[in-house]
Amino acid sequence: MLAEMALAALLAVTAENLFFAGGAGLSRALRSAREPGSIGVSSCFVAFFALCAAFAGLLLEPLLAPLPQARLLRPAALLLAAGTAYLLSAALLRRLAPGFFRRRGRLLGPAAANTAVLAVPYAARFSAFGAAGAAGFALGTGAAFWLASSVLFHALRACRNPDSPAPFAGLPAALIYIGILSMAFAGFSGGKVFF
Amino acid sequence: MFAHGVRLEEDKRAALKNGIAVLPAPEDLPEPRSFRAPGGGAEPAAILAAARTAGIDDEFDGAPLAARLARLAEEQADLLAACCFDDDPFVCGAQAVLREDAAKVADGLLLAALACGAGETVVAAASRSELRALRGLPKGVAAAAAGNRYPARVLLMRRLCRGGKRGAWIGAQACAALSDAVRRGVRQAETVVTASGGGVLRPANFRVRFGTPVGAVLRAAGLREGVRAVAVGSSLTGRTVTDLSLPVTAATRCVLAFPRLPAARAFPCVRCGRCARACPQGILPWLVLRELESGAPEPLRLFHAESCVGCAACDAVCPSGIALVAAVRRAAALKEAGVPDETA
Amino acid sequence: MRLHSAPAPFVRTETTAVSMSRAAAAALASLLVLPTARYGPRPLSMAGAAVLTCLLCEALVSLARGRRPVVSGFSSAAAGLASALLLPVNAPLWLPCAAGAFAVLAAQEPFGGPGRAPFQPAAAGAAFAALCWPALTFAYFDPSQPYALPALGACSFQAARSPAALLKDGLKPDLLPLDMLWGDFPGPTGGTAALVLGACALALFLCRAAKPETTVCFLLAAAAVAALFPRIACAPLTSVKYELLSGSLLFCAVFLVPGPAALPYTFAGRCLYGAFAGAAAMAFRRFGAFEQGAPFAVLLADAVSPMIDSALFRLRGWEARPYGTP
Amino acid sequence: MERPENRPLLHDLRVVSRSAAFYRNPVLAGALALYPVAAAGVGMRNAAALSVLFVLTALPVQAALCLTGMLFPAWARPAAVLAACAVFWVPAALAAERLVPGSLDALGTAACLTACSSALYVRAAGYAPEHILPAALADAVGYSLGFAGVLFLVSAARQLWLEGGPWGGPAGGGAGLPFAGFLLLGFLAALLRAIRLRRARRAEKEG
Repeated sequence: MLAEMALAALLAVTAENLFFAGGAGLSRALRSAREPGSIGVSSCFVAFFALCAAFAGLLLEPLLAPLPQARLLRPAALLLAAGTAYLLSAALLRRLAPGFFRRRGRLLGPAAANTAVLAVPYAARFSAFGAAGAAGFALGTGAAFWLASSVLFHALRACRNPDSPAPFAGLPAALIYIGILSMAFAGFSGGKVFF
Repeated sequence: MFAHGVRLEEDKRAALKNGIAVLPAPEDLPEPRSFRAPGGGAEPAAILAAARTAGIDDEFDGAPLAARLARLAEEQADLLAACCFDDDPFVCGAQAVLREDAAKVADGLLLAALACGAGETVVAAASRSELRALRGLPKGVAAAAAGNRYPARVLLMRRLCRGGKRGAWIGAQACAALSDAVRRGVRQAETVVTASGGGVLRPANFRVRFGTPVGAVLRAAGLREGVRAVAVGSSLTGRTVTDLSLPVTAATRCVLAFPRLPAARAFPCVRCGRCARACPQGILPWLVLRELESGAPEPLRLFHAESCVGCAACDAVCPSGIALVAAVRRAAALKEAGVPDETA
Repeated sequence: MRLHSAPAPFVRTETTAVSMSRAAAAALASLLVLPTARYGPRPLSMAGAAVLTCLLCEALVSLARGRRPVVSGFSSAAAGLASALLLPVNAPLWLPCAAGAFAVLAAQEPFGGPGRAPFQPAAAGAAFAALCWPALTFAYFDPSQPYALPALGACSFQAARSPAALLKDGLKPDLLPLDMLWGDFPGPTGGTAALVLGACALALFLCRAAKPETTVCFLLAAAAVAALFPRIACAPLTSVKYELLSGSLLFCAVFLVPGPAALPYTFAGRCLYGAFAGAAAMAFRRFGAFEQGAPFAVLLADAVSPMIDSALFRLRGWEARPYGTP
Repeated sequence: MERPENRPLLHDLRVVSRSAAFYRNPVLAGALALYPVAAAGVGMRNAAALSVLFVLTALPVQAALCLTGMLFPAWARPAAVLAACAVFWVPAALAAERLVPGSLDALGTAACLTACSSALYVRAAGYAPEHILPAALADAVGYSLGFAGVLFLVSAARQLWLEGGPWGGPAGGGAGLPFAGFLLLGFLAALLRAIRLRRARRAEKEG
């Protein structure tokens, strides 16, 4: 079980990296990269909500699958589940660690929104793998988010140097940077993103 | 392999070959007046007064010698070293002065040591072979070879001051001038200037009266066609002059003519780390530059920038032609002004 | 006589950024000798087209930025040469041009030109060609069959499987050791002649145009992975031989990995970077979609390079926390 | 431009939506909603379906958050946004499927991820609750148009690239991969930045 979890986590960081191979969640990673102090906390939140989303997907799938409009209802149900998870975790944090929530609570919502609908591919991917695989993949996604944010933090610095052309300095160069890095990940998958 | 400093290709042989030539002073310059010499066995105060009256300036930084000796006396310097070598691929005035009259240099050094209370004196020559050729060093004056890595002045002083000694440099010409002032009551009115560089026909050392135009020194050495820049002071830390009628001073040291201008274009850092290896002060110029280029430099990350001695070894060695000394100086200024006061 | 003002210093050491990139370009050009002797002028025309494209792109970008269209050193020429040398000699002429143009226009100029690019431009160009036109990038002609490789036009040839492709399928390449050393087998134009590549590496290291530690660590890591996890049923040393001498691994070790653009600043960092890139190249070969993984691995290592720097700076206390942060 | 004195609100709304669509484009200037453009922005059908999906989710979500956002404490608003997205995504998806049949299958995860894309979340949670309904709607229209514009541009360029360009050159198989989307977005963002810089320079010169 542990091996299954580790393998799924490794896949999430490398060949099936959602951020660079797939391009999902990069908006959030870019924002996180602009605040290097919050990368760790954001990554933990992403891992937590990815875990919630994966388990929500696994739990809801048997209920949704028989319905005629399952593919329409699935994302909506998962968004509601993510909203509930957000409310519960935010309420808990406000009660147990009010100081922490005041400082870092604003990162909780985007993390929940970003990872909510990832449960759709998770559920499709890990229905065979089971809970351990889903958990491993969620944790791997947290690690991948940390990696992506850290890489982008340094990339943003490289993209704003004294020689860079004014129209490219900052975000445009960062997007090209992401594109080139995405090419490296595409070398693993040959361009086939798993979802 | 991991020694600090940088090895620069030297071009001094031609200038040193014929000793020091005397350049006739322009007719409009007044003759220097002499004064009453305190003579041998003078007290420290009398030596300082003689240095002041003679108007002796150190050739390496142009600072008045008397003031420096007084400061060293206050700081209780342990060691005084005569700099009889030139940290420069072209300049060799100090070396020529030592070759001409080592005894006078040593005498001046001893007088200076007496004036500032330094117990240890060292004559530092360019190389071991230079030391072997020395004659007439008095007892109590040690000798040291500078080595071939720039900036040898900084590196050698660190070696001499091992064990926590406080040491200081004094120029060879300043030593000789002090000896003349104390023994013969002669004011400092001339200096030895090296005329060299790719734009000069006959590189040579000239004894030049203060106030002589820089152009006269160059004409005496013969000027090639197509000279585009003339520099004084040093080929590493000096400055260019565009007016050749500027007068020679104690700190002129050299007049270098170059047929080509140094490359003005700088490339981005290639991360070779040569600047860090060249720096005698242990500064990491590439790290300072990186921090400055980040847009929001953090003063606490500008390590040791304030200890820069401005030797420009990093500039000389940088393959990208980046003005690192300027960057480090900027960082030092930022560091001095930029650390926010948390208690405020 | 008109004298000019200029800032000190007026003397500098011999090695300059231009001389370093010139040495790299010269070493890359020397790799064209063997293929030209073997297959005629086609390699020259491919390299020439790529170099011209790169120089043109750089000049155009200069114009667009309102500057004089100058070519900075030899970096763009080197990027063009490397892009061409990573492709098969029978590839259409526009392919190295496309790879070179991508290298300059996408991987180099938006970031401020050569020396500022966070990725090796040539690696980006090669990866771009591999992803967009894999069939053309990995189609090698069979030197033992009749072929026609005109200098400019389309080639006619019989395709052969390269040793790297055979290794990918778990098959052992049937090659003589001498052929492997001289590069007489299907593969990228400049990536096969191991002896010439070794000589180039030596020349670059001796004239201080490249750092040896990155290359050495890259090769050691790749060799260690090849020995520990061989892809074919053979002795570890045989696996190392085939892995290192097939495809573009050696080429990337000599020309792409030690390029100054994205290297870490410290010796330890460069060793780590090299080792990471070597291990990643082997991972790409084993798990990746293509037979060549080194250019992708170099891109990945380039992205990790600032993180290696940051970690080492923290270890050495050079990256103090900003003032006032907890 | 002359400001119509008697209809200041309409003018302001136009300014808001134009700014949100162009100068503060959510994708090119804000780096929001990158995934749908990079991963699924290939071909006109995909672009049309994604645009419909986005507009039809964004407008009601923004309106709902504008009307009810202040009823929730600030910390609970993200949950309200997620719930609103869940509710309004289903009819939007139905409409997209009706207008472009088969689009949901073709878009796959991109369609699901549009349900609560970062652009939508940021505007709905941050802008809508604190503005009046017309402003919130104008903002939603603006950024939806901005998203759709970029999406159509990128999709058209990639389609052209896939087919080998207008001159019938070699087909570039990589154009369908996310990296091509990011590269095109980078160059488009640079173009937008260049226009903004030129505009700023001109304004500086005039004023």
